[in-house]
Amino acid sequence: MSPLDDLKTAIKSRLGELDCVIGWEQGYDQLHATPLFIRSEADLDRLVIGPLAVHNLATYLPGLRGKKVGIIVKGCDSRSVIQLLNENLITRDDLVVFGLCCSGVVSHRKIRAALPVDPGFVEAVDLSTDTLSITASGQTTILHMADIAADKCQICQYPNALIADVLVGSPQESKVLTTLACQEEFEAKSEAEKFAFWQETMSRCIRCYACRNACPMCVCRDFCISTSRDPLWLGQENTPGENMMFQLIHVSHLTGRCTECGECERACPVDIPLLLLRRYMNKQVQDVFEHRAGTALEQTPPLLTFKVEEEGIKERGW
Amino acid sequence: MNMNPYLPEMATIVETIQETHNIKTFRVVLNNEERMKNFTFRPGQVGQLSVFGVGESTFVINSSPTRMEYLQFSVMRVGEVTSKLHQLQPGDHIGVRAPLGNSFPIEALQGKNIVFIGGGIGMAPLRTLFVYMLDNRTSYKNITLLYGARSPADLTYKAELPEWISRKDVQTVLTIDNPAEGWEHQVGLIPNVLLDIAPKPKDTFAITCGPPIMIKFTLQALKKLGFEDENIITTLEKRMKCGVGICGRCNIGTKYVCLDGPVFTYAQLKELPSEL
Amino acid sequence: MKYITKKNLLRLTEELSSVYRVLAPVAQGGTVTFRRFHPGMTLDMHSRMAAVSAKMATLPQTESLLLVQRVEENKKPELTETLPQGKTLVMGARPCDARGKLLLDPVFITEKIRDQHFIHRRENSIFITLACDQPETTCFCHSVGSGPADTAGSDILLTLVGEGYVAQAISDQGQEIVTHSFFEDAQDRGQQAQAKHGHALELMGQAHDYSSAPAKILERFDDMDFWEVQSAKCISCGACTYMCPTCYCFNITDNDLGLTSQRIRTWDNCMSHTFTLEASGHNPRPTKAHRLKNRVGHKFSYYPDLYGGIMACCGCGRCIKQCPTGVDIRQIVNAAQEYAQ
Amino acid sequence: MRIGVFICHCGSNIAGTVDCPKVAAKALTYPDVVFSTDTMYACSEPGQDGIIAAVKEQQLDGVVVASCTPRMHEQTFRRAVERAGLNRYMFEMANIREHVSWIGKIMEDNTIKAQELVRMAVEKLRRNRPLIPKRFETVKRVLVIGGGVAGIQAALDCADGGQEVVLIEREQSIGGKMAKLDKTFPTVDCSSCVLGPKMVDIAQHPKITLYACAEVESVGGYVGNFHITIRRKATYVDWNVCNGCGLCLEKCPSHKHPDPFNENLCTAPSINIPFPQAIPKKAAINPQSCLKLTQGKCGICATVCPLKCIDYEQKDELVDVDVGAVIVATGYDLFDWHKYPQYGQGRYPDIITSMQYERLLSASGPTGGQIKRPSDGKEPKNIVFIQCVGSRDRSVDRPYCSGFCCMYTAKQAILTKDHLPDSQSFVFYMDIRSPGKLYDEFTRRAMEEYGAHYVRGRVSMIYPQDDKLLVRGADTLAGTQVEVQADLVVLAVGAEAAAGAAQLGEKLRVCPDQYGFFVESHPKLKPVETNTAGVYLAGACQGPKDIPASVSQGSAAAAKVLGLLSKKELESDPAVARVNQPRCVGCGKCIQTCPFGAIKEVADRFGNPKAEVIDTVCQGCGICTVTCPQGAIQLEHFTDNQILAEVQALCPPKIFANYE
Amino acid sequence: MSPQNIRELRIVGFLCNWCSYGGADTAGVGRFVQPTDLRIIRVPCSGRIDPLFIVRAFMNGADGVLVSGCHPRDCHYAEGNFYARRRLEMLKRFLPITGIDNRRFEYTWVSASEGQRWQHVVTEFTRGIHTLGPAPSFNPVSETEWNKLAVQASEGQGCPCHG
Repeated sequence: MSPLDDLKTAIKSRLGELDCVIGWEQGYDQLHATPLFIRSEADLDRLVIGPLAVHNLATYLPGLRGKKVGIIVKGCDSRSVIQLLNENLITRDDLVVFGLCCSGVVSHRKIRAALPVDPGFVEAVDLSTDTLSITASGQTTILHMADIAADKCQICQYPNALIADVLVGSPQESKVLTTLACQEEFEAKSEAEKFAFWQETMSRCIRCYACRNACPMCVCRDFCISTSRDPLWLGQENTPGENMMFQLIHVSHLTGRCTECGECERACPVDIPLLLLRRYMNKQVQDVFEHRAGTALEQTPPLLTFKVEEEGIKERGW
Repeated sequence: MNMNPYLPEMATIVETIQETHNIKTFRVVLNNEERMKNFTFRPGQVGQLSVFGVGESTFVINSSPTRMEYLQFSVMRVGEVTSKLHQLQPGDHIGVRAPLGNSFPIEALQGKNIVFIGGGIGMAPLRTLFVYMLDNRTSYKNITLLYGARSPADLTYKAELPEWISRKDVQTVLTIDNPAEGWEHQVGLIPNVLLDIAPKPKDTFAITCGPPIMIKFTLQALKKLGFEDENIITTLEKRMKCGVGICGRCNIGTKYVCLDGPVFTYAQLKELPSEL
Repeated sequence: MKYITKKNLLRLTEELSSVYRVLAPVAQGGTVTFRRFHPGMTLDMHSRMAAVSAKMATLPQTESLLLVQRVEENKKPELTETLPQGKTLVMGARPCDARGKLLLDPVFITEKIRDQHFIHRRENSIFITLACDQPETTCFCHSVGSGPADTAGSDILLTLVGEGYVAQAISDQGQEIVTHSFFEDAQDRGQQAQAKHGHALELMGQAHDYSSAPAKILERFDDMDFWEVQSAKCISCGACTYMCPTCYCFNITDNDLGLTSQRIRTWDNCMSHTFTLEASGHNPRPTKAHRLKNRVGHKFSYYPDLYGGIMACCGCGRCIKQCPTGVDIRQIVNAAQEYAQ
Repeated sequence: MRIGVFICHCGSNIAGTVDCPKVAAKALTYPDVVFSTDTMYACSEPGQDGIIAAVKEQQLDGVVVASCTPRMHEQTFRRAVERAGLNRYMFEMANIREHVSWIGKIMEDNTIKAQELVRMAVEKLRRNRPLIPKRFETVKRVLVIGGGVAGIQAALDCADGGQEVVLIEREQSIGGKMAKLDKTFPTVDCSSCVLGPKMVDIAQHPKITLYACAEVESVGGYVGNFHITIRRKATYVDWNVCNGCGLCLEKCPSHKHPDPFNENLCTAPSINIPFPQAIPKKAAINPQSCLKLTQGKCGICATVCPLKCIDYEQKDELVDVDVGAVIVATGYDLFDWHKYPQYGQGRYPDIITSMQYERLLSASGPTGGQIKRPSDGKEPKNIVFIQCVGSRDRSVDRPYCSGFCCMYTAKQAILTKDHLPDSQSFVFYMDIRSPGKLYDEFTRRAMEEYGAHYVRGRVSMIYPQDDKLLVRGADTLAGTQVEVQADLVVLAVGAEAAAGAAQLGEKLRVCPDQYGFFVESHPKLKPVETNTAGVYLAGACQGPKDIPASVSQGSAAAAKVLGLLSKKELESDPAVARVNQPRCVGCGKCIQTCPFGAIKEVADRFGNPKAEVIDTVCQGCGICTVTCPQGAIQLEHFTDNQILAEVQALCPPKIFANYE
Repeated sequence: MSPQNIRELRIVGFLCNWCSYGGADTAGVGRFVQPTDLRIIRVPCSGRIDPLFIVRAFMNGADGVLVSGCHPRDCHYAEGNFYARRRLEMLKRFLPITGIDNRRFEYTWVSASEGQRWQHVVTEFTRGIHTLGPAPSFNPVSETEWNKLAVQASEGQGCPCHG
């Protein structure tokens, strides 16, 4: 039996006790998946998994608090689930986790860059183990999974769900721990270059808050301080400065909590590389506190605790 | 109106009255004397008051078009704008965008019996029509005012109540929810007192405004008394921004409260989708 | 019919940018958006439909409504109306952008209310539109009364033929522009353009009939179960509304800068909880199901009810394509239309 | 809103380098400011009256005073605006003295800075709202920590004032340093005769509970309602039964442990009562030296005890008490002179400290009041006193004056002459500091009547010569080198912060200063208060003090406590955190970070978890406000919007007429 | 707001009430002359200082931000500065990726008695900020700069991962 069949069997056996199980189905074209809320066995037929099932479904969990739900998670998504549990934002007893052993998902941006025409014109998609063949505007292009895998997958440390009531598929190996070339390249730029980069990048931000709402850790959602008047942190005017301020609020609130699932960047309709900020902050958290969010139950986010003597912090003398 | 609909007129607060612990009444005049002299509105219309740097909020003009020395607004302190408004004093400047919205059908009401049923701050929109009718008393038949609040301290327009009560040409009934020392009027919830008064539905319009729960039971009481849906009139409140039917907040289906309201008959409300 | 080469179109755009505030599709960081064009920039008319529509030409994301300055001597606040200035030209809009613009007219310009800011922009903007060669999987403009070569709302319609464009002047202002020496006679390229238009429409296939949508959606109004299922995967962000050429809901906020304060109008997002949140804490649209109902209802029921059956949608498909979770408004309307008890 | 601004000249303190009228004129252009003036002394009575008058005449609903630091006069002005009928939180201060006029030299810059600070205060005030304190009851009981003379005095005064007192003492007996002294200056009366009756009063007072051998384990709660846990250390003797007969002391075979009460000049039995007048007079076993406890054999004391109160199995015991106020009187330690190489670092037994010398002088001391030098028990003839050992010396990080060494050295010189009429005292000193009642007369008597030879200068070297010590130093008055052949050298060691003060300070949230002494709330106006409400200081824990000063401060602290507890209810500071419940998502992050346990989880009417602040427990630090990502918990008077308004006043955003 | 003195840069200080604000007072009482650029915002505790206040100051054009609290272990509220240390350290480390020079931000500990230390800190920090000069504004301040930005953007000297 394929992992998908295993998964369907597992879900079928638990569906009765659950309000719904969150998975994926094919979206508006063959290239795109979309979240699927499985409420009946008929819905279950539409379930898909695989490299096109990009969404981190943990995003939905805080909103479903109080209901008993099932969720299908990839390795990276499972970190979000753990982090939400650690922060007391969801209840373990109300949750059934169907874990996947994931071999990576695609980056739609990379696909777009790799195709000769816009993927909006897609006509057919053929998926094999390590290639994706896409026909668009009559031209067929064969893409290698390694070239179009999401950045996070290229350095994935947790391909297998870290928390699962049911784990399907055969466990995958972690990638060698490394940093992304583009991240390094960006960090190596001068301060002035980075400043200019964010200025111009934030000038195309439309503050739609897709990054925020797609983020599984952004649980304030309806009461985000970016749209409130009390407290009034952010003006509604769409200037690069206020847009950047919003991103800095986002990063600040995610310090030590970000599981680097990349949903913010994926959700951004104008392709702002938000993960440059997130990854950098996560690296600092890792360096100072040796903390990686959502990798173990019972972790305390580093900003919610302290040590009298901080080994990781060097006091600057005056 | 061929002018910028978002441009408030500058106005000056001439008097404030602390009605209850969280309701304050403001009397304002437009700074432009000419405009003030020519200003007209119909009972039930609303105005947007601006505290610059804070924002705008919508309030019914609760003075009567028959008395145009000032425009009167009563403000309950609930949010940012109303809190700032409460800090203002006579002499302070605010912006006014008025009149906005529809109004009570004063022509259709002529020659009818009128029952006003107001609860708490819901007295504000009734006051404008009530005073208007007092000033045009001969055009209307019997007028009854039933006004209730949680306690005597929660009654607004206390300065005017004695006059209203003493007038022979209107029946004024006051009620509070629970007995209080020195209270000489009715005690009981508004819908119950309404059933006691039992106004006759024939040729009578009921005009009601108040908190949602009171409205709900008042409507039931009116139905019990035999009032037609078309003869029950109420006013709605919604969050508004533009006040001119564009910004997309206050609509219930196709109806924009700021434009098509705030005055609706119960019959009209029943037609609307239930999104209050 | 006129013809202009790609190279000349860029030169024309550069020239126009000294007279107009030109908005043009520009590639940046892997995406294409409409941005203010300055000489030295390159146009990206074709690689893909701009992620954000050209709505900002007539309804910018942020605009100043008024400034209030306190005069030092008497502290009286003095109002300054900040009406827009100058003219705008949109280069490389798509027919859906141009049509979207038209759909705002009956809202902002009525007998009673005339939105001066909108009117100024509306009267001082020119749309040079590019006809679409081929529909994307998310396009459905032909189902809402438009099409890949719709001229409605455009001043000039460009059609890519060879290494240039056939330019069809629609309005007088368009006519004036095509008299520029960069334009040559189209000759038989005119027919080629026509053929392309027909082909593009053909590729779109059967149009969907939305005529029953207004009534059917209203029927579902109180069926919250329906809307909860439809909105389950929505994450309540504003991508769809901000991308949409026809979404016009806005917010008005004051910025307190001490002696000066500014009242600004910004795009707002009806999918956000705070949109209808009242000061008392009451919210008439408390859940995303309520809000999605209003959004879909507005486009496919309330608006057509108010304005003669026209859907408040231009079928550009941006909301589908850019939705982080792939919410498909076509599916939702279909579901309401096909709803069986 | 109508704001009035008052710019204080503070005489020339501010006006000297700030153009106050200009600042006042500028303030009139700020939003909501309707009245602005400059004033000579805002804090003076006419100054305050001017503020009150302006509030009334101008119908102000907020006041900004630009003057000195709010740490000085915020309370003063808050009371003034309260008298004018405003809420005390509708007031802001701009610090244009300490932060402007006193640190900047250029008038123009200072004036601009003052204007901006006023602007900032105005913007903050515009977002203030009236806050009403909540009332709560107090526990009518006082904890006094430390049973030295200051603690004894404080305890007795509190008890006499009608409050219950719990007095805890780390050592086996109360009495502190004073109990070890022979005589006191300047009256030369017997120390234990003065102190003894007070100690007895402690033991007998019906309102005082004494725990000796006890320390503070933990502190919870807040002013009026502290929860204290006391650790009573095991004494291995049941003190409820022991009557202090002393039989066990006599029979104890283990006598080798140095006697700390006698400054280690002699040894003490392993079961001991430190001195005859000890309160409580109970025996206790030293677990370090007791043979039974260290080696498991012996047990003689248990056999001989007629009351059978020895209990080798005794454990530390924790006692919980609730108190309304705490007086800290933990005293001081003596400087460890071994840090100085020139005094031999312990190689020469005849170099002793002044406290050891006290014990030699004392009739109840190891020598029965005979001055005998430690090396050979001979009576010394030439005695050298060296002052400022560990005082006024940067090289050992003790730049302060310990205050009492000059006086006790004079006293010891006088007593020496009394004990040994043939002796000669030499005193090496830096300056004589004797600014107390009858103090200077006393030092003069030592020199003039008792013939003590005072040498102004420091000792550079001491080395042995035969059975004597050669003391070499400078006489800076004569400008010569001096050498004295001494039989005994007495070092007048200074005072330093008591060991363990830092740990206690952490528990009580009382800050130590750079030398480890506890910091008072204000050096002049609040000398016994601390920055933690309900915690007071008495005696040398706040800084070196002699006996009269310690006793005064003990009484002063007691008076403060009596004043505090005389009120039936206390008001809680309303500047505490407040939860905006609809915004709260119930994640509990604030609960996790609150250092005071002041936030609890409650359910709203839909059963959703929400945070709620316990007003009286909240101390107003604001950690929670920063923790809460949705800004649902705001520290009143320091809300995000208030601080952001200040930031914005300093860094005004640019206005765009056009955003396209 | 008054036109900004050319000789001065905009430096914002966040000081806890109990230690550092007192230290600054002590420096004043001691007449320890300091540069006048710094404007101090008083907060109850360094634990009240949201790193976002500092970010906000920078986004609004501050040239430097200095935070000071009680020395570790000396917090009036027992733990506030321990939390502050973590938060502020993360901000300090994070700033470089945003292109804001993190030498413009410092946090330190000054007690109420350390007037001289405060003078030293202020003097050194101010000197440092003057060396760095005025901070660039995130929002373009003129039409020309907006234009430059747009052209720059279209040239796509963008992110390495996205071309």
